[in-house]
Amino acid sequence: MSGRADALELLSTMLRIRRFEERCVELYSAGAIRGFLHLCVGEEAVAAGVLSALAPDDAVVSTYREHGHALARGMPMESLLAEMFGRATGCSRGRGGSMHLFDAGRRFYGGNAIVAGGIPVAVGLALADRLRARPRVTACLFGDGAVAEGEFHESLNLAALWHLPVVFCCENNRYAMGTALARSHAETDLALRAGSYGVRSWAVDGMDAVAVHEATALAVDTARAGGGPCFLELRTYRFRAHSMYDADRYRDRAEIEAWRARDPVEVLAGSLTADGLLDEAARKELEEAVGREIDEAVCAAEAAPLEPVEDLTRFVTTIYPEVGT
Amino acid sequence: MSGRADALELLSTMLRIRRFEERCVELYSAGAIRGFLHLCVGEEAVAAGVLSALAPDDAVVSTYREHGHALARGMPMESLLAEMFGRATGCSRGRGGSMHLFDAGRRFYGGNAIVAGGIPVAVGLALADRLRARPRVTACLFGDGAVAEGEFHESLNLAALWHLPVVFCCENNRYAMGTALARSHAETDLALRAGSYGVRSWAVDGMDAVAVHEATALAVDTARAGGGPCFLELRTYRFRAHSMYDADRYRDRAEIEAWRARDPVEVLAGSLTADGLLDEAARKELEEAVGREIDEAVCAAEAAPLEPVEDLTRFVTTIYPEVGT
Amino acid sequence: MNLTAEPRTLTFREALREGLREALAGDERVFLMGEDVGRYGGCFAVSQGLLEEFGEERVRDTPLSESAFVGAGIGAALGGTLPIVEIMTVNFAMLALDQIVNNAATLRHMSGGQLNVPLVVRIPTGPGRQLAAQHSHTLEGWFAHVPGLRVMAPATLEDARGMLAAALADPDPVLVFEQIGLYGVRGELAAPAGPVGLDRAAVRRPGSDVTVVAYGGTLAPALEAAAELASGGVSAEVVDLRTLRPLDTATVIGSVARTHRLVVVDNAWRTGGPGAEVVARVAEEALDELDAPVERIGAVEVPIPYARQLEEAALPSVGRVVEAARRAVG
Amino acid sequence: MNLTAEPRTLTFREALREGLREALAGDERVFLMGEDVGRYGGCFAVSQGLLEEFGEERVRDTPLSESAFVGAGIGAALGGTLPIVEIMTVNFAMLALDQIVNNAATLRHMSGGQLNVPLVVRIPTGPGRQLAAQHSHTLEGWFAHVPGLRVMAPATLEDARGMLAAALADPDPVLVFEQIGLYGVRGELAAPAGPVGLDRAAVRRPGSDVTVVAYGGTLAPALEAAAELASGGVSAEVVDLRTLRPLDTATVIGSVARTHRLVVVDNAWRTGGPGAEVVARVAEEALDELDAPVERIGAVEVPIPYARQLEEAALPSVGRVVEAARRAVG
Ligand SMILES: Cc1ncc(C[n+]2csc(CCOP(=O)(O)OP(=O)(O)O)c2C)c(N)n1
Ligand SMILES: Cc1ncc(C[n+]2csc(CCOP(=O)(O)OP(=O)(O)O)c2C)c(N)n1
Ligand SMILES: [Mg+2]
Ligand SMILES: [Mg+2]
Repeated sequence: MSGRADALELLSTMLRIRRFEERCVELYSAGAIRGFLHLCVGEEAVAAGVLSALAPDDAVVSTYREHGHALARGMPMESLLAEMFGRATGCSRGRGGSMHLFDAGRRFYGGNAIVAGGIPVAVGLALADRLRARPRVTACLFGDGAVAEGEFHESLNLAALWHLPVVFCCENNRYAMGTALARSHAETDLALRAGSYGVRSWAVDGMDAVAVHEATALAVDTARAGGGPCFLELRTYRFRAHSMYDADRYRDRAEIEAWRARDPVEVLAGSLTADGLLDEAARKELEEAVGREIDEAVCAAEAAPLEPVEDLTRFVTTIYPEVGT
Repeated sequence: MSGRADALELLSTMLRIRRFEERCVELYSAGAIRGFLHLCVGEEAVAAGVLSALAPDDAVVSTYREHGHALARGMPMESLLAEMFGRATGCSRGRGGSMHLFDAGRRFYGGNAIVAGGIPVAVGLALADRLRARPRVTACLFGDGAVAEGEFHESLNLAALWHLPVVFCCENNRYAMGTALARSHAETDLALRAGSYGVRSWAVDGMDAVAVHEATALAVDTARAGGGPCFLELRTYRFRAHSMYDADRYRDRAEIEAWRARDPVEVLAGSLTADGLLDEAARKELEEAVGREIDEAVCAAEAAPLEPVEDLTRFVTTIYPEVGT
Repeated sequence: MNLTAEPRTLTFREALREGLREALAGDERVFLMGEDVGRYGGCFAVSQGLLEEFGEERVRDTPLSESAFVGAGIGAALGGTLPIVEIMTVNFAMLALDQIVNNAATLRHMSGGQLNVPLVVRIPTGPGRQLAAQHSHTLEGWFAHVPGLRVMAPATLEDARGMLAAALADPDPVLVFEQIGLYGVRGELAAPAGPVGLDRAAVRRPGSDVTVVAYGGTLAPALEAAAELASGGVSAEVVDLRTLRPLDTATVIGSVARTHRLVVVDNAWRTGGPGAEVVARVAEEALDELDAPVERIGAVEVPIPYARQLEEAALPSVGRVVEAARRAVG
Repeated sequence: MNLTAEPRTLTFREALREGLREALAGDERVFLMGEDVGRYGGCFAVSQGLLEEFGEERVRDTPLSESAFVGAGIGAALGGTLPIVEIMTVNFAMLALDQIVNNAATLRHMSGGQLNVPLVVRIPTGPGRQLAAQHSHTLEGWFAHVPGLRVMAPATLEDARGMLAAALADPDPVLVFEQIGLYGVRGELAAPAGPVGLDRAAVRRPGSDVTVVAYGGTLAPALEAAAELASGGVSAEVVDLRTLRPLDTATVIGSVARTHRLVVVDNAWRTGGPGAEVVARVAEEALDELDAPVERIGAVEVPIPYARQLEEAALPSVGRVVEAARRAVG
């Protein structure tokens, strides 16, 4: 990852995510998106860097803050928006909403709204690969808050014990809702903590998409080659509140500003510009393409039919409607 | 702990436990004790060493393998036996049995049959002491198997984060039922694992009662003085099967024999003898005293009335029988 | 204490906060702990301002570790304090269920009466906000199954204000299920606002043709349905259970003995939901009073979907209660 | 395959083991995982010998981490294998409840039908062995509350032998509650022993005066009670539910329509136990068929105590079923 194309690709992915999230804010305010909405503005380098390091048949398990992961995995914007609008063309046919994006074809296994709840599932996906002797890797994304949950511990131990090809990707944005890292963890060096399971661990600048990509590629290669699970602590920051409900009273303005100065989109754009690989015109073109993509997706999603109420009880179980409950 | 009296006291405690457990086997075979029975034969140095290092108003949280802890805490043999016989004089009035010995007066908070289930409770007991500004310590005993559970992780983190006076005492007997340590844990150095929470940790020869006592005393002092939680890995072995139901097919005879050669009772007795502090007559006297104590306890427990069936619904809640369910 | 002489207007959230503040101010053994109850002010702003007022020792933010901090609440209760533990929402309560069922509910009994666990667990709950399957659970019925627990579900301002004091006065563990949808509801609170009794269900609206049993989040739709039914000439009596364990069967049966028809409304999936127990008790103890098949309204048997049109179709509604009552009246 | 031509004598445990062996032998995607299922041979010796036969990859001992290995089962099912996960006993199932309810039960729905979780979870259960409060739970009713799950409770050799194949054939998650008390029961198994249908409850003994509904651990006492009742001139029909979700209401109501009297027996605490649902369905759908108040027999509402005399008094018994049936018959 040093060629122009790849770094530009990362920039493009980040920009698509950034603008998408910004549009979601508007759509939420307009009442078109509802429920909980957790945005990843500020964390785009993680999404772009991690997902770009995976092969198409690797698996991804994510959280409720997963728009960026879904987009970086290649899910069409329209399928996300239609989902949040409750349409039949939504990736989860309107049943999941923002927190539960799925794409079986792209092996994107959600979208989990229980903190740490996806981690054991990721271990199981990797176990299946091992049992079926498939050289695939599972990337599992979760937050710093999740590291305090029992399921994190049980899963790290299990994956390490069984030497399973999981790449644990901790998006350490320093807060779990309103609770700062140091108020959640006795040991705030999360890579160190993970390392104590005998798992190879790296702390990575999560505002640097190229660094994230490179670290993830190394971890993925390690896991795929039979080196067992790896852990990446991706140090990042969310520029916005936890969710649309959050008044964000627990963070210093100065702290937010300091991190904003390291905006991953601008950092990469800046370095590409400095290297002569991006100029104003190209940037403008990129922005316009992203804007068009979003506009078209919004239109298409708005035009799609609502998921019909008659289908309410579809997709519960396969067999039991025979008898009914 | 180097005077004759204290070491002899440890020996006496261990012998009381050993002979008590042996009697329990007989009583179980005779059908007088029922349910699950987990014995601690081989692990007496842990019970004697840990409990002797606590002050009377410190608290203890234990497991289903807790006869030794209860006895070392000073609970009368009769109250244990009566409990296992289902008598009104049983420490838990027949409701708990072998796995749920309680003694509120001695701050012995059970007897918990859910692996790791007592660990958060111990953290809470310590929290109460902190909130009430009482210089007390809580000792929490659990097995090596428990370390894999999520509750262990959550509790270690919480205690360390809040700097609470808990002494975590891991009885590492190398097996969780039939599962050997290395098949449970990616990192088998449990003291190291615990240390990763920023908790002071020591690995201790759990077959040496004096060493256990001294390490525990140090940990208790540390915790009491405000040094936060401590973790002791007490390396021991159970000479008998996991429970009375266990056919013990998963361990090498040679391994068992090697550990039996380090019988904690005989190790301490031997060293006392070598130092001229114990002779054959004294040992015999000790054995006889213990035998008498057990005989008397069995007689008293057998003579006690059964807990009456009419009292079945006592001790459920205080208030709600008013309305009834 | 806050025994004002005049009725006041406030929200359900404020009533709960008053109860919390009074508890913290009135007894230094009381403390509050849970995820984001402090700095953040509580996920639903119920505990807003309490950290500033009572300090970090008594208003404790916890890491994300439901099992550990609920278990720590149990231990702290054993240790002579009076913990109020908040589980952010019921959806995460499953992670602490083992502690609640195997420790909180059993310790008094297993210790032969030596111990007791004066713990209060506050659990915000309630579907209907388009949060999808994992965040729309209604599980109070599970807890109401367990001897050793008391399970409360305030639906009025008075109960919101007063139940906490009653819960804290109970030497045994009490779970308080707070309806998230009610937090913003404003109303008048009669003075004085002391503790409230917990033992009895309450007839919130008297009627003679059909009994509608509800609680917590379904009381308001039940009352609305009753109003609608009245305009159609059907007189519905609405019973608010208030406490799910112990269940006040007598009040329910008293009402059914007057109306001879029963509709039970809760937000849980019908199969095995709390409504089943209400129906079962009436079928056991007052079968002869029933002049029509009983009706249960609950959620459709599907993981609650996100999309508004699907979610609405999945959950109980005023319309469904009205229809059921009309069917019952025949 | 093991389709012998002659009926054979074997234990419930052996029948289960045959089912497991056949599943492992018949499909390489199948594997078994749980605490001590391998070296130890299974806590109750059900999986004895399978490690030796199928090797460590397919018979996997797990660390003590119920949430992780059940969740891993879910992931492995998503990943194209057919995991059979054993939770050592139901008492530890609460630690995995979040995974079962929030992942296994919801993924098909939340993904709009893209995913499915072909997971089987075996859960030994049943009180009555003097194991005290924490080890005597009966919780299948909780799982039966949850859409997306199928909940089975074999009570006969045939079902023990055949239910697993049916469960594995189901593309959605299935929980199989195995009665520990039945493991040692020996009986005759008719040949051929293929998979069994799961959709229907079974009338295990026909009768005309009273319907006794039971399943799993209460089928045997129900049948004993029926025999005792017969000698007193009361003809009891015994219905074995077999599957708790989906519940075969039709068979229960069909029986009640013949007998007009209903007794439901399970091992759970009465309040909110599975029996409540059976009663509620009859009260909704067949109230007019009932000629006497329904009777529920469950555990007394107390954490199950250790002492034999207390435990016996706390649990359902043949005598209590007989009395209830006599009351119902009047
Ligand atoms: C088990 C559980 N507990 C609590 C919550 C409520 N909650 C949702 S997100 C969140 C914070 C999670 O923080 P972190 O893991 O750092 O992820 P981030 O939101 O920062 O991306 C909390 C407490 C939840 N969803 N699940
Ligand atoms: C949560 C839970 N899972 C499983 C069990 C069943 N079980 C009882 S003891 C035990 C082994 C525990 O091993 P360890 O913690 O090392 O303690 P030891 O028995 O060796 O003293 C198991 C699996 C249980 N009681 N609780
Ligand atoms: Mg975070
Ligand atoms: Mg052990």
